[in-house]
Amino acid sequence: MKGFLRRLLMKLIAGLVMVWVVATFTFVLVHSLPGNPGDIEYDRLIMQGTPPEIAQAKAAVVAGFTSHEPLLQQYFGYLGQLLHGNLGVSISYSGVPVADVIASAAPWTVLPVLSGLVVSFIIGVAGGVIAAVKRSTRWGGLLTLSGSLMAGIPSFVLALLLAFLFHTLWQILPYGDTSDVTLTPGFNGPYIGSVITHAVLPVSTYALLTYGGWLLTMKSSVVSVLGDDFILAAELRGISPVTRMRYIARNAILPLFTVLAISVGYMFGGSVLIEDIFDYPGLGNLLLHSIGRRDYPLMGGAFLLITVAIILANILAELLYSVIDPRVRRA
Amino acid sequence: MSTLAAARARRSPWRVTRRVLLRKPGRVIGLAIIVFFTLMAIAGPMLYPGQLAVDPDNIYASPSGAHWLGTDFAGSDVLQEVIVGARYVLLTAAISALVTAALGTTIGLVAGYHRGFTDSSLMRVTDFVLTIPGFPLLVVLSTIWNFGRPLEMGLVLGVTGWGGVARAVRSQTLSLRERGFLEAARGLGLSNTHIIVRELLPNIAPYVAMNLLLSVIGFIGAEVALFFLGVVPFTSSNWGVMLNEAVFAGGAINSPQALSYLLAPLVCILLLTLGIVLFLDAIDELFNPRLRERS
Amino acid sequence: MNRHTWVTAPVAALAVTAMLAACSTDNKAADGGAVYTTISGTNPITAGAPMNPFNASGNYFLGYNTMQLGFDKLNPADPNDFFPGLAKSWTATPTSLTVQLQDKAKWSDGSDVTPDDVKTSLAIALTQGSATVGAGFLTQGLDVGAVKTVDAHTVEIDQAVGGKNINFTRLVLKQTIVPTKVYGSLVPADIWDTIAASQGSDATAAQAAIDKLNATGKTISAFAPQTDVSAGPFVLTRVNPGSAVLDRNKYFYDLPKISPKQVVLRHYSGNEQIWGYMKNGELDSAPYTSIPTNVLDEILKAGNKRVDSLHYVNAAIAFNESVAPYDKTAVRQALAYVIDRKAVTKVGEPVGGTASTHLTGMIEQATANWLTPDQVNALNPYEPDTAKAETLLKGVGFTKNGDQWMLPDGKPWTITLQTVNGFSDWIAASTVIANELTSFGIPTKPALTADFATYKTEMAAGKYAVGFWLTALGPQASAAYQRLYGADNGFSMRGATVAHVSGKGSGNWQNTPETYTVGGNTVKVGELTAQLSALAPADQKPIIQQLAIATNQELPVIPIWDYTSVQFTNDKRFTNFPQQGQDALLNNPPGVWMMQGYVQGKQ
Amino acid sequence: MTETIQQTDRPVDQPVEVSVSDLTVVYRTDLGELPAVSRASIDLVPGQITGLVGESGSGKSTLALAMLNAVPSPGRISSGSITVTGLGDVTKLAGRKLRHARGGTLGYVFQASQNSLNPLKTIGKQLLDLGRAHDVRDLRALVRRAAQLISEVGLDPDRVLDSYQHELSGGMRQRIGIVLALVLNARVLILDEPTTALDVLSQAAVLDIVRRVHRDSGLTTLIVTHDLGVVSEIADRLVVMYGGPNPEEGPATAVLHEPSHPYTRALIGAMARIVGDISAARVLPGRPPDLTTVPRQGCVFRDRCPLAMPVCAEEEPELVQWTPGRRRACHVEPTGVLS
Amino acid sequence: MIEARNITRTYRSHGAITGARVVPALRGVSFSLPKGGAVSFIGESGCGKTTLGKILTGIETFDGGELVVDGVELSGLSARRRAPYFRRIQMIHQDPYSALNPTRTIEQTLEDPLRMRARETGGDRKAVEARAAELLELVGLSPEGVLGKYPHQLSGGQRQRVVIARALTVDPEVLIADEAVSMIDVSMRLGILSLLRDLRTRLGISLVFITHDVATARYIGEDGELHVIYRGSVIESGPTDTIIQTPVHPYTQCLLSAIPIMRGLELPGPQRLVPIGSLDERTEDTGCLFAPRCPFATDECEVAQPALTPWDPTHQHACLHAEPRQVAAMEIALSQ
Repeated sequence: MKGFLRRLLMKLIAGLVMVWVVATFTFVLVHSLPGNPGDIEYDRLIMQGTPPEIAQAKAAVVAGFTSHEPLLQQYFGYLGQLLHGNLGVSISYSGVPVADVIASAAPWTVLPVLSGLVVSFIIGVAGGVIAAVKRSTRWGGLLTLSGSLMAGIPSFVLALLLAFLFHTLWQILPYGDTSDVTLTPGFNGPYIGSVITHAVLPVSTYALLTYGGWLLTMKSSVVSVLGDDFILAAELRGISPVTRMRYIARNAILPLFTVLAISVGYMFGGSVLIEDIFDYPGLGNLLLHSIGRRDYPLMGGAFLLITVAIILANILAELLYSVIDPRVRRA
Repeated sequence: MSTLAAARARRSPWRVTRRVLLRKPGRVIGLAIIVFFTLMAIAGPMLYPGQLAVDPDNIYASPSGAHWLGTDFAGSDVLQEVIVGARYVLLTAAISALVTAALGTTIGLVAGYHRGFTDSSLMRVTDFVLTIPGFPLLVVLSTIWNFGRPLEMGLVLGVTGWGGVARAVRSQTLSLRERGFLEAARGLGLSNTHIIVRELLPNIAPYVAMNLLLSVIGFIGAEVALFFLGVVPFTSSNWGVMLNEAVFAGGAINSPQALSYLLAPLVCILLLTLGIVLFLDAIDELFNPRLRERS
Repeated sequence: MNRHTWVTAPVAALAVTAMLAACSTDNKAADGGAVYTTISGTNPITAGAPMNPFNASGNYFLGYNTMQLGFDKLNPADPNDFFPGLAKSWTATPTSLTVQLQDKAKWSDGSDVTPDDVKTSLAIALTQGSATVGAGFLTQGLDVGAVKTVDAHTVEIDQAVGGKNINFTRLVLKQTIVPTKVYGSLVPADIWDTIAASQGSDATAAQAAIDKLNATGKTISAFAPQTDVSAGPFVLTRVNPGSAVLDRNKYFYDLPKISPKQVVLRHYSGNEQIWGYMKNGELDSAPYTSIPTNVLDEILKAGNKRVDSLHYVNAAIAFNESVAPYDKTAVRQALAYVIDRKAVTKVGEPVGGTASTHLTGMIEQATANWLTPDQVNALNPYEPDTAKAETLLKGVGFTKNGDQWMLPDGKPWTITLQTVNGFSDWIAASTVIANELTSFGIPTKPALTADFATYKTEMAAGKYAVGFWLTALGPQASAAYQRLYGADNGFSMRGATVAHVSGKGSGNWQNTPETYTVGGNTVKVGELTAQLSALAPADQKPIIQQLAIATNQELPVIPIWDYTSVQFTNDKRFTNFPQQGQDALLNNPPGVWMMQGYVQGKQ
Repeated sequence: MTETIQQTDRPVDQPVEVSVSDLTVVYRTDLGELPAVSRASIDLVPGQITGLVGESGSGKSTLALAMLNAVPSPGRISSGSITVTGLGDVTKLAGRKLRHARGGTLGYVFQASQNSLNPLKTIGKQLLDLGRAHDVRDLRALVRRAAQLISEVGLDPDRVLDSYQHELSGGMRQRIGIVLALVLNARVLILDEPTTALDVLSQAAVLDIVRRVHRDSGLTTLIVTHDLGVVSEIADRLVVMYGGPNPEEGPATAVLHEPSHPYTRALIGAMARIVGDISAARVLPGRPPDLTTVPRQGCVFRDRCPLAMPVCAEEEPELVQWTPGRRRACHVEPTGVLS
Repeated sequence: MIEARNITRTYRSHGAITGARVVPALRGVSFSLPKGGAVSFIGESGCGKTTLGKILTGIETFDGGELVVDGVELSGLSARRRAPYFRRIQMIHQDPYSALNPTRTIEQTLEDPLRMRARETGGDRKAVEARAAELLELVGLSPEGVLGKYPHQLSGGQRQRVVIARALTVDPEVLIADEAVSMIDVSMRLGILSLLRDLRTRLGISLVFITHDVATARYIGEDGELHVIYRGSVIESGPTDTIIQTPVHPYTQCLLSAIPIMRGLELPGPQRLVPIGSLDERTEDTGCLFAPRCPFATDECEVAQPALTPWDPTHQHACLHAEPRQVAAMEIALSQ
């Protein structure tokens, strides 16, 4: 237990260092963007048909939220705020704290991503086991091929295909939006049902995106465990097939925790495209919004949060690993 | 001495390749698809030099004899556009794959071979590259630098995408490092360059090749996605631009008229992915002499 | 127990709970009646943004829950022509405006709308960037000096000392009126002293005051009210990620006219979603979106009715005249002859665009309004005519080498036509223009800038020689000519005189000459344009005519198409929509239609 | 022959616990099905330790697995039978019956002692899995029995049952392997290369344990190894395998003292020993045959045989008894081999 | 040729709980290897004998003691200056499967170091090819049959011969064989061993033979020295035959007792000895290291670690209760 905590602490410190590096990187990145939020706001309003004088006044307010301090001062200010868990205030949201904006968007990314991950994990792992056990048959081959293909297909191609097939062609699933607008949000059946049906396409996209990774990793892992002597030994001791399958699954699943971390990162990265296509008001969309409006603090915050999610996923994966693997746990 | 082993030793690499390829029909299909698109990328722009003809009176025409895949928003032929657009997509993917291979292999090899401080500092950099979410980074970068041209796009994708290869190469190098033949080579006094280039590299080549083909798929996805999202300005039409136009300007999701314009590039990407995936199987066996011999 | 189940079960439970928690838990449903579904053309729903009209991403909806004293009819002849809003009527003097509030004007909590609310609102307006203007050439400041309560329903708004702004009435009427009880606490008690100081002659004190106002403005725009208190026909009940729901305000002053029980404004992130809604017949009306013809067919098939109205914007090709050969009038004219504007429009804006015919720098409708028929007939329409273009080019020393035009210095002439990423109509149009110019013998390549922010920055830095540009902004001719002969062309108002700058960093990227010679007369475009903004419409006419004719001859820009506002209405659930021709109404959101007695539920 | 050597031959009427007869196991390869074991016949006698010796590729491990009807894919038993007292023909068993036979009647100790245990479970939990798989009602009794066995093999039961595989040394793991094979009261113990991965002290300890439990529990034991030394240390009978069929079998001491087959003799001659004349050791030429190189016709050993005759290339020698309790398959006369 | 004095090597393992743990792998090992001579080290796995091999070939460093090669003390030299000395000492690995690069043919494997050698001595391409063939013949392989092949096409014995040939490319003076035959098929082992013996007699190459199998050590270096290592220190050393016939240290006696008896050919030694328990690294280092397992241990064994003391002029041991015992097997005379 002491070793576990110690390891956890080390991981967290390494994670914090990474957060600092990423925060600095983000800061530099974001401040090298051309254009300023005031101009953008002005042109946005003009294109909406707002009269120039009103547009100019409004743009001036937005521009008022931009900092004109020297970069280095801004950087230390930013780091200081970060230490207090403060991500600054948004420009395009006229001074609303970035943390609040992100907090309202995060569930729409985190939950579909997690649900997708859980679904793909179950299907992918099960598929991987089948593909490994039946690897010399046609079905096993096809299953493996499906995994490779899914792992290869670009996320937006998948999203578009799903949208086209299920929405445009067969018209069985809604596309865009998070729920049916006519329903009142809350703990009521129709609304929850609506949220779920609206989540089907994005969640399926997330799920299909990582399905291949799980399947391929699980397959190769199961194949290698199947070749492990202790499985044959268990068979020769007359251990029942179900127990043997549990032995295989538990041993084979270990390497998947590295994939888990990668998947989370990949999915959060992919959320930009998927949320754009399915019009989900999550972090990816927020990032695009902030880039379009040159909302530096928001952009930095969203980017940082996505990165922190990846770092956390990495830490979590390693911890899970050490919980499951006694060789690490008792080391 | 087994006569069988001797017979195998006499086989030329070409015959081995052919044998490996022909073992599963999928591999041949995969190779055919890759060759097909490569030819398209090389010859496409020559087939249709200059700008594609526009025809304001024939916008979003349905597939017909004159236009096999219909026309786009300006009345240009979709088939021609797909063919011309292939070069950009493949050239960029090839460049980024090269950059990734060079960077990833070098960094992974050096880190794994030298260990110690070199290793840990290189691996911190690699961790960083792997942690930064790739696609959002590209989106942000695209507003700073208009990397629309193939070389630039390839460089950007390659420079942000080498982490996975470096890590794979490093772990492979670390495990090879413990193998007797490397200790022997060092014991014989062979130079580090010799050891890395002659002894390590050939053993790592299969991993690099596999990773590379996989990353090519990823790169195609990423570049097309950037155009699809419309964050990268383009100098000429390509598959991503077509998708963007089809969805956001052509209403292909809502109107069947622009459908062929949407599906043409989509199907191309799918086919190419399928081709590479099918072919990967053969690469694995080709580069791995033991796998080849076993069956 | 299977290993997977214990992992998944909590996660799934967590997912559902958190997804629900992420949404508002308000359970109040509409109490029957028809629901009016539409989208807000100016405010897509922004999840997480406050219900605050002063927030740049705020969820506020003009004409529904957000009220003004009046609603602009966009009448080019009379800028002060407004539909009544919270103001039942008003009388203007050159220095003040007296507003009679609606008798029954009430907030959605049942309290009266008072002159004090107007006073608070105008004070807030002055913190929202308005106070910093005045330095700007283009904008006429909302220079409110004092707000006086005359009686419970009458309020007098005075201009600052010495102010004689002809747009004063219109600016005041357009301000958003918010309740003092919600926003009052954010406004410092001494705000009017600060306002007075900001308008004073002491420059240091004025600047300090302006800084103070800006600080207040920032607090206000970041403010997130708990609930919506509206004086409009609707009040915002909740904002979902995908929609905003507004219920009828039972205290609205003209309640009988409001037919829908509820308005649902749907979210969108791109045009294609709005098309989707319309194609499914989900919207009762939809404001203007750019639409391709194939989608238009689908939308009409779904039972939507197309209603066109004027849109005061034009898409044009602009030049940087400091770059040869675009400094030559003949060159620009030649290009105008080569570009087939009708063909370009057909590809670029097949539905929402009308090819420009008279090239005056204003939209066609405005040209017809301001110019006499004779003058209109005398304008050069630049019908596509490559022969004329060739003559013009040869006249200024261009030569043709085979298929390729050579510059007077003998080098080949090529054009990079700059457009902006994401502006699909410009991009589509640029491919056609490039095709036309290339086949004429000027190899042309469209080039894209990453986004509009960069485009503006780079254009102002003089990086593009030829590029797309929006012109003819707003119904007033002054705004249209400000776009051509204003800050982008180096002209700025310094007190009463007009100054002109050029060169790097000056913001002047058009670099036209300061004067044109038209029919032997010298036309000082910058000065004339500056005069427009201070003149009553009737007095503007001769100046506009001069500018129009000069622009038609010199072509600082080549207008390609006028945008048309193509709106859709659907009478499945509601009838009595404004019809084609009712531009004044159509230019306002459906909430204003309803206030004027339009839009009735079907029985 | 000298009198110092005990003749521990099996009387004809002695009962047989396991009888492998005419067993052929084939592997499917690109070149068709190739035999890994061809027409092998071995009898295991209760109370005896039988040693099965052969080089890699001789098919000895395949034979051991076949006794549990567990030939791994792509191999299969193509003909022959393996009859075990109380179970019948193992090759005909399937499903639950087969599973209960494995571990129940037939205890198997795995080749790679390092890896025969699930790395993620404690030994105790694996013991319980084993008990449940065999429908043991009284799991407490099973644990008691295991604890007793663990003490018998010289380990601390409390510590071992609570340990993971990685916390035990190679020798300890192999002893656990033996315990798990015997805990369900198996009558037949099959040890496949039980000491290959162990160093000399652990090997001695494990062999000692095998000898002891074999005697104490009255087992029928088969020990499969490539190391002649291991066999000669503990086996009562010796079966030599080479490229499929076995060239020679008989009482261990007799076979070692007086090998009747050129292969056995060469194998003994190629041993480095700590006594005797070093210069008498003789290198065995050639390399052991594998699936693809094993000759289809004639004597399998003829390419490496110093005594090969023309007939060896044409006719496969039959396995015949030449003296009571000893069988051999060779065209050369037994006396010719020793001289 | 090689003179090792008091070589020590300590590893630091980074335990998560206890922090760094110091694990001594070698605790002062001394020996000398004359030109053309043979030295064997025997011991259980984990006793430090592999570390010793790696130190002797320069793959591992040592942290105490002196290593003298050809009269030059190496620990004072820079890595670059040390290299030529270490090149005279070549290692034959335990695992012939991993000791050869699977992607290179035997020809390439042999010619790389030969070419490097040729650059130094001025040989040409022909000489390199000729030498490669010569070396293969020397190790008993036919060049035509082997040169063009990849390692996976060869048997374990053939590979090990190639490994030996590769070591010979740089004309070494010493070969270190670390369990060189333990992974090779029984019938092929003797071939490799006799090849190594041959190299000693024909080329005058010295041998360091590291094994847990006393019999192979005897075959290779009957006339050489035998050192028995227990947990990093030599506890008995002397002429190979002497140690086998009259071991005086209980551990050596245990090792010899553990060798299986070839019944029918041999009789067990009358005083076979079995150690108590198994090797446990975690026991305290005070006193005799073998004491916890020693059947003859007394209280005084727990106090101090006995030093290596002579039994007779050629034979040394580190035990307070040294006593010769007849533990090795005895041969039965064949009756013919």
